Amino acid sequence: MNSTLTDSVVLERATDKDLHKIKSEILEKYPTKVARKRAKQIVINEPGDSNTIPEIGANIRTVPGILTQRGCCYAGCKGVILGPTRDVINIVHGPVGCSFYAWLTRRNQTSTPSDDAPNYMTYCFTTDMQDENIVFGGEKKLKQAIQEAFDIFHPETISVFSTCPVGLIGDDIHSVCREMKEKLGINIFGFSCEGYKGVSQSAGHHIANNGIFKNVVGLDDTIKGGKFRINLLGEYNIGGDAFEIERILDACGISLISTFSGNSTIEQFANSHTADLNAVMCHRSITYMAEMMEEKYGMPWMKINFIGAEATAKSLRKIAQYFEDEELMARVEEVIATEITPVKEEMEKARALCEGKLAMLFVGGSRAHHYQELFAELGMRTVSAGYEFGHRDDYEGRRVLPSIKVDADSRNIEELSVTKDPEKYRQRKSEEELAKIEAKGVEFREYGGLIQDMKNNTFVIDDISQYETEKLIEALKPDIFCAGIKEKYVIQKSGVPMKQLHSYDYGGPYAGFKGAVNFYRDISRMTNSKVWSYVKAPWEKEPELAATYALG
Amino acid sequence: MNSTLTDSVVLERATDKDLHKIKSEILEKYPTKVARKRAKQIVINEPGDSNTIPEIGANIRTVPGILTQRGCCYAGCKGVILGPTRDVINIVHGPVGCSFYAWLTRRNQTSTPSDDAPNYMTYCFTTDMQDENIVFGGEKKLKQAIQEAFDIFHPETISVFSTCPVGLIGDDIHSVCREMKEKLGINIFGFSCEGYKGVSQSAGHHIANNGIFKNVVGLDDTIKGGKFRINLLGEYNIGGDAFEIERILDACGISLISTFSGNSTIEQFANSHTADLNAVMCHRSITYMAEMMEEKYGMPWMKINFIGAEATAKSLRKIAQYFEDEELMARVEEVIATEITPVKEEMEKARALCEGKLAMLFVGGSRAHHYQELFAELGMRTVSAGYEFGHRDDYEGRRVLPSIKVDADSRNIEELSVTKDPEKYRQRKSEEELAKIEAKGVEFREYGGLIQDMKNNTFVIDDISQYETEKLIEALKPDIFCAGIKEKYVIQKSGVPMKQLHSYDYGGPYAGFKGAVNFYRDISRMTNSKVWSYVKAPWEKEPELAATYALG
Amino acid sequence: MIMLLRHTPTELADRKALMINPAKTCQPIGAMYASLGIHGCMPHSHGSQGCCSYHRSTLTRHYKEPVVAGTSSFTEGSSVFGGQSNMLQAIDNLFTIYEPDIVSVHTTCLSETIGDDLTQIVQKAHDDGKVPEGKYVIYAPTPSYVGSHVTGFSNMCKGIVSGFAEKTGEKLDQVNIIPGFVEPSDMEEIKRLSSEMGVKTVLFPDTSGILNGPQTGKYHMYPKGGTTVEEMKSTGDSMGTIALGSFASSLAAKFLDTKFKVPCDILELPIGLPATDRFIDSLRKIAGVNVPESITRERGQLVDVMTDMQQYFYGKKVALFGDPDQLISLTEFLVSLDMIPVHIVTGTPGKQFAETIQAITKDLPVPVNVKAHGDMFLLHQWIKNTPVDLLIGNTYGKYIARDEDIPFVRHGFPILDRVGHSYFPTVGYKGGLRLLEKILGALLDRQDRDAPEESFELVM
Amino acid sequence: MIMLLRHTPTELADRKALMINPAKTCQPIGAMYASLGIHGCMPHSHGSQGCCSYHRSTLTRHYKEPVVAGTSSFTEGSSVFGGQSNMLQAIDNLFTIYEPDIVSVHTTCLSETIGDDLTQIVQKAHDDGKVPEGKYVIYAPTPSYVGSHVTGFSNMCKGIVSGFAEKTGEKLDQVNIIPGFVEPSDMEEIKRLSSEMGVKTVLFPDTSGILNGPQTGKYHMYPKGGTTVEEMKSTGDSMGTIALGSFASSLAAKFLDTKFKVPCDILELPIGLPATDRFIDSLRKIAGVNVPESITRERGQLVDVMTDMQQYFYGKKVALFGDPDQLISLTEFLVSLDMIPVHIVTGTPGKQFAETIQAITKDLPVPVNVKAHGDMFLLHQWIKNTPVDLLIGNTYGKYIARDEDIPFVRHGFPILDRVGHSYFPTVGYKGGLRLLEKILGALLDRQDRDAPEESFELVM
Repeated sequence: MNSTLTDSVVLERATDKDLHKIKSEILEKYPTKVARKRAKQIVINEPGDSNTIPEIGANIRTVPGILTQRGCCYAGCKGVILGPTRDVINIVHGPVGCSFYAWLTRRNQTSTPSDDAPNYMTYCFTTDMQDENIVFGGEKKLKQAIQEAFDIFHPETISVFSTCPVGLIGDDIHSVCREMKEKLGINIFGFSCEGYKGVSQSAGHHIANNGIFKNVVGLDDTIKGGKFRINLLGEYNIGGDAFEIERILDACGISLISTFSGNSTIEQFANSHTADLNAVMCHRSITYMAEMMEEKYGMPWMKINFIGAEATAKSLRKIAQYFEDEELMARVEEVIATEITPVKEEMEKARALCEGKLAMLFVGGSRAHHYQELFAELGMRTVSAGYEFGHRDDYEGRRVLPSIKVDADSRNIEELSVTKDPEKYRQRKSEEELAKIEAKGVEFREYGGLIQDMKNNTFVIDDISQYETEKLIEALKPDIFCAGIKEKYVIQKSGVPMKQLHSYDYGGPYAGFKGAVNFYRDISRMTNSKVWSYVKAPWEKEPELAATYALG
Repeated sequence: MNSTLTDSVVLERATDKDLHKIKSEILEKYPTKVARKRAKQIVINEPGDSNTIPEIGANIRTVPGILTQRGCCYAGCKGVILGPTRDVINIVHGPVGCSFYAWLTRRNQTSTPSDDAPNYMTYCFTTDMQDENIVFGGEKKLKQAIQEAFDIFHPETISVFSTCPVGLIGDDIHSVCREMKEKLGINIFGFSCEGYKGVSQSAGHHIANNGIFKNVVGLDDTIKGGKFRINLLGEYNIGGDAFEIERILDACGISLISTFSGNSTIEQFANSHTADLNAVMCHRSITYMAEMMEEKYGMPWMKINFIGAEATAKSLRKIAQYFEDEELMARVEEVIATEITPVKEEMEKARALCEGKLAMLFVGGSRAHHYQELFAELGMRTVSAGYEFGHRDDYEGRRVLPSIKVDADSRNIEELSVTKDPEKYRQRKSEEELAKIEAKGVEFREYGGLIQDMKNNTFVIDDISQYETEKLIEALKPDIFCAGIKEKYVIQKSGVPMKQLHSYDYGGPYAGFKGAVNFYRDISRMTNSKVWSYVKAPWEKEPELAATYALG
Repeated sequence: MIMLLRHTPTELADRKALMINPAKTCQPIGAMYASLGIHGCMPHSHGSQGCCSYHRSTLTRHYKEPVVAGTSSFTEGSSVFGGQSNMLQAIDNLFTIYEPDIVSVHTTCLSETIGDDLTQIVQKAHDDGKVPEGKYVIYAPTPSYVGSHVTGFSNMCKGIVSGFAEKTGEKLDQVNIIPGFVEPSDMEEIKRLSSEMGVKTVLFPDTSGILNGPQTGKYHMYPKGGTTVEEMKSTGDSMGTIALGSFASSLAAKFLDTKFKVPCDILELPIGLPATDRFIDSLRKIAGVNVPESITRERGQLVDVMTDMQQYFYGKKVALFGDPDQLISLTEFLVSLDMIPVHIVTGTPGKQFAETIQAITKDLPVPVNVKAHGDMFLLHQWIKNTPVDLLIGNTYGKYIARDEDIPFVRHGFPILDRVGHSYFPTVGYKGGLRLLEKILGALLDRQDRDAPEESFELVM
Repeated sequence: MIMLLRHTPTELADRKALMINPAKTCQPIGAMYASLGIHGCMPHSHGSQGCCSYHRSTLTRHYKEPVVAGTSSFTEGSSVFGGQSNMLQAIDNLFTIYEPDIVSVHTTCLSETIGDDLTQIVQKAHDDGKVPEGKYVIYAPTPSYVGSHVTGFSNMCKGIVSGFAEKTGEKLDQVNIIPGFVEPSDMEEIKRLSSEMGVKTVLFPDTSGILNGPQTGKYHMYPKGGTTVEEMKSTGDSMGTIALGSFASSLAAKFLDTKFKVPCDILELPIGLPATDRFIDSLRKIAGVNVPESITRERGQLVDVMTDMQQYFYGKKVALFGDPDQLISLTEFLVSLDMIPVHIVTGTPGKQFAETIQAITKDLPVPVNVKAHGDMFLLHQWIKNTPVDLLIGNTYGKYIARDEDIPFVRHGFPILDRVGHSYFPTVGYKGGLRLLEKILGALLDRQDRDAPEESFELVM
């Protein structure tokens, strides 16, 4: 990602604090082995030549008891990837909790065309395994549950998710799914996404991608949409982000064949291989899909980013360049021109209130990177950032991929071996054509890392712990901190406004042009609110007593 | 009124308590002069021949400091009579309070045909007199207020009410009204209903009747409605009573030309002299109007009562008999037959829960009488009753009128001298015709008193005081007490359910057939509710301590 | 939907004489309310019966509790010849029949216009032996054509101290608190806060326990509760007075200052964070005590909700009407929440009201409409011209709220259609939390109601 | 309006395997909540990271407060070889980095399925010197496939007493109270009531001050509040235990009875009048004290509103879902208000639930649907078949309330979209008043909304 920020001020330091000192103070408290491990995951972007990208420890096991913010494989699979798709009944096979906690808690929005159209996202389905199911196995119950779901709802698709104990007791959900698929004549498939797999949600993304690719993508060859047909990958429609992006694409005359996965349907996934480009937002969670689709169906993918007004404009241009169509390019420029003016106005207003303030972002697998765009647009400095479930390529850039050693935790996640589909493969652009477009500055199969886009003398920290968060706040005193719900009130109790970048604190959208405006307003509200001035009581500010008299 | 109750069980005693003893105990506490006065207002219906109707002190001054529930002349005029009429702007000339307290607090309902139709009942208009208006006079301000009301609302009618200080400082509201009427070309008139006039609200009713009769009735000679055309007098549409009566009359094919005054309009009042019969509900407040209309326009009046299912049926029959029309009589019988069955069913259900319980009613100028019908239908015994602002005829029957001496307080209220209208008088029925109808048991220009309809050994008390209320409850322990909002919680704190018969506790309607059902249900709910069983705490019921141990 | 206030035009017109939909009522009801806050006291309305009846009805509807009071039952005769004989008779009857410790008389526009002299009549009652030994008659002039119900409350507060306060010469370790025209629950909360601070107080009047009393199956005309005669007498010996709300409470406080040299601190009603801070800080300073941890914690809870929920408050436009002391503190609270109170009306006259509100709102990004001696008709017109996200006021506001489809939080006097106000305070930090809960509830209920399928939120 | 739960059919169908829209969640979150009620305690989830993350998130969304807890971060390896090494490492890290006084471990379905033996692992942690001097590790087995979050809370309560309680032989003048799975505000109110009764109590767990803490500008991982080690140790010497809510609290109470001969009284949660009466009466009898006037007065206030507002409650049909202890008391309260709870669902299994509800509702005029181990899908279907006037339950109820257009009162766990529950109790008489205010508000708001012009009421 080439941000507006890095373009202009690569060498500027984000803070004058001695980060080395802070880092050693932080590590001091840890037991030796922990300190050694964490040292690799806490990276200081050094002043000097920005081409030296430091290596970071990432996508490795969390230290037990360190107070991580990470979730599990199931959360990544069911919560993130399958959650936002409305026309599938997702049955969570396991005890009740896993299904309950993922029930409407990720803020994916979905908009059905009518009251007849299926939307199961408001429902929570589980086999609610009881002890006898653990002892005697749960396959029978799962089968029965699928039958009941079918009888009541008559869905076109049912998917099943394994939770921790299911893997241990050996229920074969895949054979149950196959059997029921046969019996009921609808698409039924499962995900072995037990919570203990991998080291974070990230494992679940991979498993989800594999499952959708194997069981859904390619089922419907109908050609839909207009001349410029793309999929949007890794956009989960938090707070309506996808709606805003859809609005913009629509204005540009670009047809969205499918979104993986936000305001999405299984129907779209099935048809997605007919698109001509995969535009990837959250590369962390979904590049698997882009790669497999390119391999099997022949469509290229490129990294885009709709977070930030400039980034949005740039992404639109990239898409237009891919299609090499003058009319489209003109249309895109027109849209940008129309949209950008009011955005800039709001940006200036907010910037006047925000400039120079400090931000920290510790969240997700791409958000901590993307949102720096918006802060930069506000003139705010990101002094620390990191991912909850990022990999080294998310920090260091995709170019680092070959040098990453695959460890045991990752090796356990199935890698599909994908080959050209004999019938459906269609090469959209030859390598020569792609090279020609790349020569104009558009990259394919590529994304930059967070580290290279950050200023010097900043912290980049992977899988940050509660303790490190506290120390960092103490040391760097940010004006705003971005993370998730678990961190929200911990941060705010320290007197620092905290912005959730998973749920947007139930605001948003923040993507696209209108989203940028929302973000500017929210951040300037949060960093300039009166309420923080009331934290100290008058008697704490001025504790002396001018006692008129003392009572007995 | 010939109630179902009196028909059957005239001589039954309502209670076995020695009411004479109770009465003297009550009077004991009073200063001698007060005791003497109150003794006349507390009457015991003696066992024995019910034809001896005892005389009662009524419509006489309240003893200062005795804690009366009575209101004032203004309340009777503005609150009761003019309040429920929606198409007039009622400007209260005086300090803010009088207008404020009468703002939507009487529960008259009104239903406009459309959003274009005028409804000023939700508004409160006052000249909000300030001290300078008291010192220098308020006529100018009143004039200006009328002008402003006209400019903003363009009403067809404006009326003005004098409050206490206005009378004292000598503002001539009537000349102001005349002047503005001339100037603005709409109907504008005033009421000199200062609060200190008369001894209760009753004075205000009289003043209101006079004003409406003089300034409105007879202004519109258009003949509207069908063959059987009546006015309903003294029905204020509390809780929708009038709607239910309208529904029943409509079912019978009887046209309601106007109601004085509930769901009413000035327009209807103006046209009311064209009806052929005045049916009087609350004789206390409105018989003035019936008499004047008979005198001037030639239409007879009869007392009717729509409180109670039997009373409703009887009243419909009386109206039908007046019109001497077979078809109407048949229609009325048909309606009664259809309506009465479900009512009887509900009555039986409620009666099973209520029979034998004791009621007390101290309210209004006719309600304490009317509602005994409903209690009788439930098999409940009314052990005490009385009015807040009744006159002797309301207790003893209209026949007593000639023997009532007019005292100073009543003499101050103008008596209009009414004569036949040379053009508009039309004798609806000759005296012979009326006599013929009367021979069938229908009385005209007549109503019975409360005393004759009550059982023996009951209390009839006029203008009951707070103290007497408390003593009565203590002595007779009623199962339900009916009065107004001021008494509501005083009674309930004694553990006795209290039913408001002004506001119906925001329930109702209670009139007509459906109203009777509502009443049965409400009373059986109130007298059988679980909540009263919780008044005493367990430790009050069983205060012994089985102390496991005592704490230091 | 049919409009309930369909005749209210958007166009503003200057009115000089006609008040429409008042945001105030008259003095005597305030005096009656204050009198009910004295233990063993029978309020008495010196005027015609209607006044007393109306005041009792309105207070009863607001508190859902017994409200008894005497009336002089003026007739046309008394209005001509003066009300002395009625009042003497009333005093006699009240003491004989109802045996109060105190009869507390207030006047009405009627007796004031006649010119009845209460001092003289009360003296005559004493002279004639109508006031039993050890019993009291206190009084206050409350002409309905001056001020509002708040003024009446204020005048009766002065009536209380001028009727009872004494100076023995020995200073007592106690602080007088005049709570203002607030709910019984508020008075109780002010006592709780003071006691938590370790400060001995005399709070008067005190309607807690009287107008939010228990159901016991037995009616008590004079329930437990109310300021006692001894307490009221002792106010002249107190170390100081805190008057909460200058409209309702400063008169009595200044009387104690002038007559007995009891110094007073006149504060805003402790509604919302900033005003409660000042109240606590004033108590701390006057009494020379430290603020206990427990109160600092309550405060912190309020600040916590303010910071956590800021996004829902921020920038929301509010219209409010009611009594001046309440509105001043409420407005300040709303501003502290980053809300924008745009239309503010009190019916009570007094030019310092607008000045105070203007000072509080001076940094807001939009012009603020404010009026003392205004009415709800004007407020409604303002709202039609500049719509709001929230309306705060007494029950009469529901008509505007319905017509204009505005979320509505009931606050002030009278509240005739809901319960809660007499049991749960809005003063103090806990009261602030209650207000925030109610405001948030109103705003979020609306968001839920209007949310399309795709943005109906589970978490907020 | 587009339906949010459009696929829910009216026709009931028997389900044996599929739970749809659960009215419960799993044990560990209840255990984590209970652990947070111990002063200086770090909860620890022995399982994979997701459990801990989900529990922290849900608790945080409900309380809008920091909720921290450790996790053993199981990987595929730990799942094969057992979680001992992860847990030992976690204990070491937690004590070293976060310095709690106590680490409170609960299991998950994962570690339970593997068969990890907490007793043995904790012993090993002690043996290996991972538990610093004067620090504690307590634990409870909380397999997610048994019971519900309530069971988890119950198991951790037992974990607390089995981890701490001692018997010195010297009886203490104090009563143990186990408050059940209720709000911090409820726990505070139970303490206030006990203290008002003059009874010294040890309440455990006690999340007040922890999950409704102040904003002070400084984050405290271990805030003031929570039951202390000394208090928990002393529970074995108490004179008795009152367990509030048999589902959540009886296990620990019976443990104290069996092991230390501390007799226990197992009561319903003191929600509503009858249940609060029994709680107060039990306290009175166990402690041999008189009920003070102040509490009788609070009680009387509640009865007063019940009698005054009876007409609005009477005969109203209610559907409710939530936790069994809450539902039992709520149902009894509704019945005492002459309301008709017609559909009652808890997700927590236990056959005594339906029996208890049936006993409470046996005199109602209509048949009552009740189910333990049921779900909200069933509740919704019942409502479609027999509509109700009011829905009471946690935030998830808003989807049903919106689709079926039913007034909705939020109560129970979790409440994710409103504030107030953690600050204002629903237990005790004051809690009853709060519930009445909320229920009435919901019913009357609806009446106001639906009233045609002619019957829009000013006074209610």
